[in-house]
Amino acid sequence: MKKHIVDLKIVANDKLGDKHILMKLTSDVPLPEMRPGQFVEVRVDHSASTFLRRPISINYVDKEKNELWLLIQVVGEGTRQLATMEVGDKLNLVLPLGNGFSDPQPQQKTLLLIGGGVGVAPLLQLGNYLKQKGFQPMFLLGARTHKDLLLMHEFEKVGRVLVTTEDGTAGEKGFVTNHSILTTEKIDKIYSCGPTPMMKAVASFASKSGIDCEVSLENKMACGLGACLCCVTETKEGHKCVCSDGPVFNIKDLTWQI
Amino acid sequence: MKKHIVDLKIVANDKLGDKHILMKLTSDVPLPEMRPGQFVEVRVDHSASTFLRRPISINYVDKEKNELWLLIQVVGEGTRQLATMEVGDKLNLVLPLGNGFSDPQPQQKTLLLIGGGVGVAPLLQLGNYLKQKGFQPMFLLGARTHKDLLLMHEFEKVGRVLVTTEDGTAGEKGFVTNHSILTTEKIDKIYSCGPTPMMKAVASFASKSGIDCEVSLENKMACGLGACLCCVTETKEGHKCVCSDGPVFNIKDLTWQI
Amino acid sequence: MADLSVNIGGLQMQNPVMTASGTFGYGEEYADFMDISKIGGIIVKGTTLNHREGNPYPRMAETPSGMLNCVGLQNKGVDYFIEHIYPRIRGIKTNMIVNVSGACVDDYVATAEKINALEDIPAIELNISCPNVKQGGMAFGTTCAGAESVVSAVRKAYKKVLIVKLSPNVTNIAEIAKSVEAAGADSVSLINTLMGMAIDAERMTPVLSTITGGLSGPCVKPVALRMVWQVSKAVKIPVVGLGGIMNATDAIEFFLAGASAIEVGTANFIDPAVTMKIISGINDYLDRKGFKSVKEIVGALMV
Amino acid sequence: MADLSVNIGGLQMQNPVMTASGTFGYGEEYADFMDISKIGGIIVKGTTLNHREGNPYPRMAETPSGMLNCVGLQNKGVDYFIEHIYPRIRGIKTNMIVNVSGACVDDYVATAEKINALEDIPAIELNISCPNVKQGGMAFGTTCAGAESVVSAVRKAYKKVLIVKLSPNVTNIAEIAKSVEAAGADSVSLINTLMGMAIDAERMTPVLSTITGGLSGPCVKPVALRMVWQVSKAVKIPVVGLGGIMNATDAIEFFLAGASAIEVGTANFIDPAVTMKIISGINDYLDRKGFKSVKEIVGALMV
Repeated sequence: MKKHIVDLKIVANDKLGDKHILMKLTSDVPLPEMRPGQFVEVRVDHSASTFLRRPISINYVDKEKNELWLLIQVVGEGTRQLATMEVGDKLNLVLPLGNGFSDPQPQQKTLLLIGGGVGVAPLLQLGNYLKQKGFQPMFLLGARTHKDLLLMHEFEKVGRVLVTTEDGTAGEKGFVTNHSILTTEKIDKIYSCGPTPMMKAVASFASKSGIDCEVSLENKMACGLGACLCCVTETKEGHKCVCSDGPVFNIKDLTWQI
Repeated sequence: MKKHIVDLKIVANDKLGDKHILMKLTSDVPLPEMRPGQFVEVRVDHSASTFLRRPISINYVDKEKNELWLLIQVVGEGTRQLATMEVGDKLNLVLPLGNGFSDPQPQQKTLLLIGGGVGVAPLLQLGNYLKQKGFQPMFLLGARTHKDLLLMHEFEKVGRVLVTTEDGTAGEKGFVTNHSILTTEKIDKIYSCGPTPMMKAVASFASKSGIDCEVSLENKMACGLGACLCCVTETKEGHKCVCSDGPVFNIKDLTWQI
Repeated sequence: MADLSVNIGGLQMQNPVMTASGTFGYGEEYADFMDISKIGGIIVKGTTLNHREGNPYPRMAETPSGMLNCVGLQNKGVDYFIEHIYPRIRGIKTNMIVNVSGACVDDYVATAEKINALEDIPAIELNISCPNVKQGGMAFGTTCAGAESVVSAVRKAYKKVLIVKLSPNVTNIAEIAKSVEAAGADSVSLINTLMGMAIDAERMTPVLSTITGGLSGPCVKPVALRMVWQVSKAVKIPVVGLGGIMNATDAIEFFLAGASAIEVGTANFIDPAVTMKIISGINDYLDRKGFKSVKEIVGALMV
Repeated sequence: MADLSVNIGGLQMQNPVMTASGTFGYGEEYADFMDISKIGGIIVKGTTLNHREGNPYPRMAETPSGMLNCVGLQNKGVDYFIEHIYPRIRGIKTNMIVNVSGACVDDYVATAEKINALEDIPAIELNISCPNVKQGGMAFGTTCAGAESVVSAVRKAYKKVLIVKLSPNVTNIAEIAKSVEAAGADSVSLINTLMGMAIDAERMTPVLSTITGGLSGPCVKPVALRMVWQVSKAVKIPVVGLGGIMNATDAIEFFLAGASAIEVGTANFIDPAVTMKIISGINDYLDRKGFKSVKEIVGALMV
């Protein structure tokens, strides 16, 4: 998919709770094709301590409104600066980057999209994509507490949403891997994005149950294009770039001890 | 005079033409005492390429409104960033810095304040100060063209204002040192601030005419406190710091070839 | 339109802007953003005799106005390059230059010999300054004797344009440059990365898997300019300058300091098309100042 | 409230935060902003045997995340210091340390001898690394023999705490540090400034009157951390770390790398009261992490 350097206009930049923002961007020309699971590299201006671009996964692409949504966790000065940007401001992005999630096989009917924290971001775009392809994606979203659940209303528009919270304030109490769905239903494919410990637990369950499973990794990146080789992860074929060979990997290609 | 580190609130940040801004700042507590000719060191936030503070001369202090005025020429990224600041934003300053202009001797009746470009800034504060002291300060302001004359209405409130423009679009045509006032009136003391070539021409006239003359210098500074010795100028007593021994020097102490 | 062409020790270039090894992949990664054949030269990533997996993750740390890396010359080896990569990139209509690294003199020589046989590779950049490999690398670049030994050996085996990339982690880079010149190099490029370190105070650990790494970006530009200035006065061969060049003004500073050409590295990460802007910006500067050729401003600093 | 006290080769300090020579004047310049006696140590500006006018203006250039300077040890000489400045500052209730520089060994020795007689000056920092003077300065700091010669000579003449400030412009700073330790230094401080250069592309001239100058600020922190890490493993005497420390987190990184104390330099220009924030920030970190003393995190980097 052809990569572009674009200046997009901010049409919304809303705080979700105190740790996240949902930024919606548009352009006068149609946005380029983007696959679910791909990401963008954002240039952060006016931040003295932010030198490199920030990789942000694509949360949703609204074709009708020609909007790109970015769900961003505010962690450092770079993302804090992004949180201060206003409607009408321009944001410079390189996109689309990475491989994205792969389509399910025709026989893979029951698809479970497991997300945790800000890792739920790419699953919204993926869910919409799968739905358009005629699948019925199911979401399993985990959080520490109900307040930390992000964009629930958006996920509910797309498919069935299951929830776990560590404190039991929403859905089933515990981690995503404790959810009853994993034992009550036969799952054909799992797509997962979230904290590494969560994804490893999911991967462990999937491999033990013989379920096809893709995970979206997040490593510190420089170029985002597979040129600098900074963001590598261990695979059975050696070091691979998370930015260009990933961010999505099938767990059978990784060397995780699970 | 005690120095302070203060966060001041912007109450106005107006563009004057396309190259200058007039920023008005205030505080919940009374502003510290500041002498005319002193300056402040401004911390520029959200500018990736601005590392050091920027020295800005004190344009005016409005005691009633508890306002500090800064007349700033927009030259680099630092001052460009200052130009984008909005009413209500906070600006961090170290102030007051430097020695300031000295009071005239009682017998010095005719005082001429000669400014050029953004160098007119400290002369407004000086003129007001002298007026309060019972003197009748006269301003001689030079610019390339009438559009470049700054804060004329403010100067006119304080005293008689003479003008020269290089293109003759306002006042007498030519440089400040060509103005007829210098030959028609007996001047007792000259205070000057502006481009170095202008100040040297003024100093040359003053020394030839035996007129007491103070100039306000502008060198690149780091600390602004006389600690780093970066901003020195040649004096008859060797290198002196423009930030702490100046910025105001009597021309008899300088080693200018005039 | 000024004349931007330069000649680096026999290597003719349409313009003096190259991309630094390890920051531009094999060029293809950036082909979506511009016509990469418009770049004066593309120095592809560090190539060694044998396959190298490089260092473990994390390999990168962001620092004030720069970054540290410890990739450690990950590459599939020169034979793989010749068989699989060279055929893909040989058609790119500009100077495709291979950066060559090794753990010992024989490795350098063997690798250079193999690349000497590739007709569409007009030059190599000999990396005697990689701070991220245990053996070799920087070891050769930090003593005159070490530099001389590897460069003269490679010189015998390699018949085309030989550019030697110098380490800034030395007391006297001009002396090293002179040894390299005496050993037969056609040009020197500098600076490679400054050896640095980043620490995570919260986790009380180094950020990089190898503890130390190589510093690049605008933060090193003042050191790079100083070294280009020192080296260009010490040697007669052309100097290729790099170190924190982000825009045309930075590039011009390196020409004035004595560089005959420049390399753009870390800047490619922030703006993938920055080389095009730098090339046009250099032309604008020359036109505005009334220079007919970029050669006129090489070492033209008025002191 | 953690124990912030440290002992640097016999110099007892209430906390490990000092101000770097040439960035804090004689302390008085900053007295309006804080109680400067709360600083662990104040290293006053470089003092030489005779009066020095220093270098011409311009002496400073802003660079990405840092600055270059070429002040060139402007000072009125040690006798003037003893007669006019010492009486003013001797009463400041913290460690007042004099930074000593010279053009030859005899100058260093003569200056150190005079300061040895000042009862309220408990230590000197021997500057063998100034990049901005023609003779001496860095020349002594870039070879083991040069460093050894000046330090052993001064050691004979100076009986109190002798801290030696090292140059980063060397191939192997650990070797220099070992020579300095062998010559009898009580501590080493590092890094002094990196030699750099800035150019005005429009005017086609160097920005600094001396063409090259010393680079400081956050841009050099990765290099400084790396060198503190290397030196602290090579010597037994305590290491004082400096180089781009802007806040408490930076300071803690230096402790973890092996520094027993730190110096704050360029940061004083951006926030004149930054030392107070750094001291309290170090305490907050230690309390939060459950350390009783700052000594517990010196060299505590987990690798």
